[in-house]
Amino acid sequence: QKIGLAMAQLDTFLTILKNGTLDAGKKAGATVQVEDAGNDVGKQLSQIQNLIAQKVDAIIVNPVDTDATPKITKMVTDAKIPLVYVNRKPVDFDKLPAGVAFVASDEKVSGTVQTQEVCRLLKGQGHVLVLMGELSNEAARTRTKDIEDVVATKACSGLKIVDKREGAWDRTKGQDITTNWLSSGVKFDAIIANNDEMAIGAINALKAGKKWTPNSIVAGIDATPDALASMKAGDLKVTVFQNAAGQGSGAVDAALKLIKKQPVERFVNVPFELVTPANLAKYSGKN
Amino acid sequence: MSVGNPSVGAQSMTFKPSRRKWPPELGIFLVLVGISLFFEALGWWVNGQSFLMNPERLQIIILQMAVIGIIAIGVNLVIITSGIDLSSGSVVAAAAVVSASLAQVSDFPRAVFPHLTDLPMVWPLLAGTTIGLLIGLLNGSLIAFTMIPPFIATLGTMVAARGFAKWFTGGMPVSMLTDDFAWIGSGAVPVFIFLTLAAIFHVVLRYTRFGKFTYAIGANRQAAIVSGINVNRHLIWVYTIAGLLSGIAGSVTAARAISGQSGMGVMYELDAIAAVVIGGTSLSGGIGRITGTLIGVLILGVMTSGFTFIRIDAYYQEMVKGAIIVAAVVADQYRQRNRRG
Amino acid sequence: MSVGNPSVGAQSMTFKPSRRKWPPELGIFLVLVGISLFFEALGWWVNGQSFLMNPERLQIIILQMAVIGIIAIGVNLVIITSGIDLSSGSVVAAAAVVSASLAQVSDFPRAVFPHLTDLPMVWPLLAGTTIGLLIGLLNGSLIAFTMIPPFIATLGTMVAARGFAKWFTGGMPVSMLTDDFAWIGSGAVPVFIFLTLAAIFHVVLRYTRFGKFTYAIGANRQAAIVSGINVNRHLIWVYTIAGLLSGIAGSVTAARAISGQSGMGVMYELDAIAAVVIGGTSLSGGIGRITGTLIGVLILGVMTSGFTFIRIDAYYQEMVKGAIIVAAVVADQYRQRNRRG
Amino acid sequence: MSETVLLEIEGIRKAFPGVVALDNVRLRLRAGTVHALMGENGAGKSTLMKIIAGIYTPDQGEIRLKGRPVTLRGPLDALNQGIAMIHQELNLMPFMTVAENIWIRREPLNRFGFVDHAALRRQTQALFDRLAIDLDPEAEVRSLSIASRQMVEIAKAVSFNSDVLIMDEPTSALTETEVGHLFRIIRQLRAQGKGIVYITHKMNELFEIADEVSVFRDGKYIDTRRSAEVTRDDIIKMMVGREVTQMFPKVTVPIGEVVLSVKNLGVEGIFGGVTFDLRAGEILGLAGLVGSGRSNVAEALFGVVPAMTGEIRIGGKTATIGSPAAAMRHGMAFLTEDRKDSGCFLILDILSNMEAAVLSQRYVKHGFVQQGALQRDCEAMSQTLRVKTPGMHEVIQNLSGGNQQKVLIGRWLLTKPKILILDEPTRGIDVGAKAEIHRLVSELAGQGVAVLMISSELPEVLGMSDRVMVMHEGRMTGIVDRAEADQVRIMELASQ
Ligand SMILES: Nc1ncnc2c1ncn2[C@@H]1O[C@H](COP(=O)(O)OP(=O)(O)OP(=O)(O)O)[C@@H](O)[C@H]1O
Ligand SMILES: Nc1ncnc2c1ncn2[C@@H]1O[C@H](COP(=O)(O)OP(=O)(O)OP(=O)(O)O)[C@@H](O)[C@H]1O
Ligand SMILES: [Mg+2]
Ligand SMILES: [Mg+2]
Repeated sequence: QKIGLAMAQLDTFLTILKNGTLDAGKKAGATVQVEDAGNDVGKQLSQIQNLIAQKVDAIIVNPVDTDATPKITKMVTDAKIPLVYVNRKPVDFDKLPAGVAFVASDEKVSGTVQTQEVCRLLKGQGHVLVLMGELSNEAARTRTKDIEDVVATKACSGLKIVDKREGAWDRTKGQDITTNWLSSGVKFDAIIANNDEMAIGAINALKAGKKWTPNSIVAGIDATPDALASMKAGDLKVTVFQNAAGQGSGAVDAALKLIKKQPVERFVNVPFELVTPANLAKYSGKN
Repeated sequence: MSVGNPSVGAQSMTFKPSRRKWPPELGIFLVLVGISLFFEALGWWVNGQSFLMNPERLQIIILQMAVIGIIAIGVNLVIITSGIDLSSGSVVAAAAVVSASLAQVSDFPRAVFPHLTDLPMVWPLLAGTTIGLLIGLLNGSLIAFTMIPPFIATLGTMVAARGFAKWFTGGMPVSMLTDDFAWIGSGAVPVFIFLTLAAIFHVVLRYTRFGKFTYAIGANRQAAIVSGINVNRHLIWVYTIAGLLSGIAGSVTAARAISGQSGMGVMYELDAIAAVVIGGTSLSGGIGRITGTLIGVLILGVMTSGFTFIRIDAYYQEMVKGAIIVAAVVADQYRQRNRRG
Repeated sequence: MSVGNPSVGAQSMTFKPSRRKWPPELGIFLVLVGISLFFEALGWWVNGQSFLMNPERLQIIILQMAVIGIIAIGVNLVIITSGIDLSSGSVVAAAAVVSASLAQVSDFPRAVFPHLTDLPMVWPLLAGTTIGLLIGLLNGSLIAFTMIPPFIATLGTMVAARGFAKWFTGGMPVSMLTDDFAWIGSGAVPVFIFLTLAAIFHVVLRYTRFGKFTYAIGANRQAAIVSGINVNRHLIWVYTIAGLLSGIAGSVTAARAISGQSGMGVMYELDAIAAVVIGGTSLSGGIGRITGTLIGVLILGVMTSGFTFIRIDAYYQEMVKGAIIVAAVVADQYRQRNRRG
Repeated sequence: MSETVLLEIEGIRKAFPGVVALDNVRLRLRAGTVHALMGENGAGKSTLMKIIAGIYTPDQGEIRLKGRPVTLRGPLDALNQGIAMIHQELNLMPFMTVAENIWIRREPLNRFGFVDHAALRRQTQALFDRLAIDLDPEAEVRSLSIASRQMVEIAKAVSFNSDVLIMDEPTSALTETEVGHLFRIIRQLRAQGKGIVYITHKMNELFEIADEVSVFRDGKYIDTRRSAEVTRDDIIKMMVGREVTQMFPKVTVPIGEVVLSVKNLGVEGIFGGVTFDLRAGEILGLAGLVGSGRSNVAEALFGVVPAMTGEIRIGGKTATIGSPAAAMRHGMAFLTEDRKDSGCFLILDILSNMEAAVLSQRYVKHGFVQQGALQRDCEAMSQTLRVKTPGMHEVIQNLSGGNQQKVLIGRWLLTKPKILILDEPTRGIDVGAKAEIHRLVSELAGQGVAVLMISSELPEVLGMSDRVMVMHEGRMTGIVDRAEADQVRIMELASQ
């Protein structure tokens, strides 16, 4: 079988997801053709159209824009090709026709468990800074919103968000923003980043600025190998494991079933898991 | 053969319209044909099927580039005046979010303008176009009146327009658009818009005074001024048109995706400039035609489809793409030099 | 336009620079001072503290721009020859991943080259620099020998080098780097590297034949050719140097982040070009100095730090940034015209 | 005259697409002589010189330097073999200083390998002293007038100290003072045994400085003579293949109403106090030394650099001229002196160059250009002006200098102006065509066009003008009637 995989982009996390897909494909004896849209909606639409013209047997889409999915759904189902969304929740999730599935973790969870853990570490009291992902990106918005929601809960009402900056998922940007914070004399007790890369950048900056103490709290999301290593070294305090490889293989499984016209749940959940130094060992090598 | 006729001396002026003139686009057209045939051959070999003899693919080749193509028309004008427009991609984003915000359906609870929903297609389209026009006007005015280099003026509006789009949407996508509006981006409509605009500006450049002045300004700005051309006014027009076309491209993008987002159109300016330059327009101004730009756009489109077709790995794809862009222009250059002798 | 000197005798064609000569960077320096004072004033008002009287902040202002600065030095040379280099950002990525791959610690199980770990700092640095040099050499050779416009040549390598970085890493970050290597990116080391390179190339441009050739080629290529300058060879040198500096910048980026990633350096080329042009270098060539570029880099740095300092909303930030870039160049232009008039 | 032959050219052929620029030409340059090269515009003079200077490679033929056959692999090679050239078009780096321009690639270095700016300055000053050129070595070239730039080119070429020195129309931008200057330099060089190839369209220069003269016609070698043994008419006959009788066919025409009236015109710091009336049918010459501000007056009248003081009245009504477009609405036309910077659209074809100005007025309907009529009229204009070209779609860059000038004249004649301002109209134009242009200008005056003509060639000014206005250092020093005007009177006013 030929499966088309349309990725929104290939950052560290999505690369792991993509690799999971390729591995699962290989095991099942299917060829997987990868397209990278570089975060461009228009480009992704074109790539999907190219895949349809190619007459692949199934298409797995990691949508750049979850709001553009009705169009994708229509295009692909019109061509009578099975479709699986992965990682990002399509806006038309509730209306997905038969022959279309969604494999992901529930994004609402990630920022929430992350912030709850920070809140626990701070005992519900303190100033936090937020490093946001690319503002035009869904995950950045959801995760930031999660943080705000948790801070609004009673248990964590002692937390205060002092400043939010766009670090665009990027380690160096996270590093520079943190250094700028330090030099501006902003008082804070924790930095919550929308992903691990920015969190590691923040840790680098704290160390370079001689503001690092073993008790400094920096939290990320993704549990990338770098993040796990950092946690192992006692630096990163919180991250959230999103089973990228699991999502990838789940997507392939769903696609293969759909090709064979077997029933597939509309939503295949691959849960988020909180990672702290306490349960770190369980995750090393997984992503 | 000698020029002039010694027997009539100074009176001699020999016109030789007999000398066969090939259109300057011939070279790059051959490159396009070459690339297509390359994929055709590889297609049979790798896939056992034809690359070109597939109507769906032919349509997608243009369709996926229609938005870039619409931008490239305006960018071509700008580059012919020896300017540059870096703001196109950001204008696409600004126009996309604004037009989408006026094209939302009324049963969507989180509309940007809850009182302006279910509008007929013309309003959002007009709004997007107007945003583009205004940013273009700003570009043109900055360049004409403050004399700062176009690169800086449009770099500034590039950053600012992207910021505007983010601010306008608060980073959220503007979704749930009317079918009426979505029609602009459906089927072959974007291709139709692109080709119509291309035809119009082809005529404008070749047969109107506006076109002649555009070339003159690019060839020698000082000489254009002394020849009585109102260079400032003309430049404002050119940048405004470029902005307007990017605005249309933005509306089309929103209609295609059925959503307006501040992250749309990133780096489109580079693709558009690449298409224009591949198409034979000189970055130092004064030279360039829409037909060339059309071919440049097609080369980029064929390349994109071709890569998917022969299933080249995404990791190699960019390396090959870079090489092809360079090779295409080198081949064209080589042909032209040979012809010149 | 013209300023004659009516008091000189009939035969004289003397040009008397009696007028006090200010360095051309004065204008943009005043703009820098203006922006700084603006943040200073706003700082007292919003934050109740000084913006400038903070050694940490002064350091980060340069530190965060050191990488851009290193690139900008080479880009400045290129632009003085009236060329352009779009590949810098991608070269940063390519150099970052390659140098990182040779700087991994041995106790990391998934090293790219398991047999080449724990190497002393010089090898990865050399590798990164060499990658930059090679891409630069490719740029220069394409431009010199195939005569394609620099825009296209470096656009091609921009796409290809990014592809190379992705292919090399398979999209994964290259992490766990030695402390030895990380030192290059720690503390003020990047600033030191930047300022040293700036000083070297300041001298090169002003006091060596190489520098004179660079200006000559940009000011009038034809004149340079008839003066017997080997323009092709010189251009190859200039692009190679630009690549090499981007390579160094890539190694520094990897060392700062203690990781090499294929997504590094995106759009750095634009920041570098912006710094160079803000610093007074003309995109049409022949004019520009390193001191100006330094100021251009500082303006961008002050802006970034200033925004965080006065905590301007992230959503407005870009709109303001775009406006400031344009205003800075307009202010400089205005001052220069006034002086001339 | 020495018998050592420095340079020998034999059977050179060079073809460009559609044009054979040189066909089997030869040339023989002796040491210690000035060898003039004459020929109509487009005869192939510059092409041959560029071949000798290593810029073009010939299709056929042989170059022998001091008897030894050489292949020149580029300008540097030619310079190293002792051949230097002053090009017809200026080739300077505008943003660099005079000294840097002259010594580029040969800058004096100190022991650390850095450019020694003090020595560079000294060395330039020494060169200027030797050549008696009064220019500041530290001045930026872009601040110099064209004439000064030409002197820089001359100094640069001399500084190579080469055996063969080629000068392609070095005096086309110079007035008599500098020409005299240049000739002193040339005589010095000749005395040192150098060989000089000298291209000019000015006959009197030929007899003043040249020892031998070779004539080309249409890319073919015609003959070489000792200049002492030929007359002006012989040369012209060889050049054009027929007799050219009247050099300056001044026709007296009835002078009409005042068309243009200028009072106290000025631009602060550049020129001022310019007052004159220009009548229909009149040709007003404008004379002066280089840098006297003549071109500035023309630029102010045409709105290129609008005047700051004074008043311009056109047809009796006060006119505000803020831009060339405004000037054109008043029926003015202006041929600039610098055809490369403000004249030609070098990369565009002849047609585009010719039509640029007239399109703001005619040949346009609803924005569309009436291509057929326009092209017909442009072709007719090229015929009248005897532009030598393979066709109207030839890129103007490929024309010889004089032919480019003709196209630009055509551009302005097409606009049918009421007031025609000409700045050095016959610069670089051959004798035959020059007479033709003079005839055309006289004819226009006869039709009631008012002409203001700037020229550095006194004979031209005297021959053509009804009155001559003279300027000196930005001031008007007098207006002389045709009857009283002679060389002496004008030079007096010009250096007053
Ligand atoms: N690069 C070129 N491409 C095509 N044709 C050219 C080129 N250079 C010169 N020509 C043609 O060659 C012929 C000779 O030109 P050349 O410049 O040598 O004339 P010239 O004798 O120097 O004339 P002038 O007195 O006007 O300077 C002309 O017809 C010109 O159009
Ligand atoms: N671009 C310029 N920048 C500065 N000074 C200039 C410039 N152009 C001309 N000048 C100066 O202005 C003065 C008047 O120049 P202008 O060209 O009007 O004189 P002109 O009498 O026409 O002489 P020419 O024969 O050189 O054209 C000269 O002293 C000249 O050096
Ligand atoms: Mg010539
Ligand atoms: Mg003049």
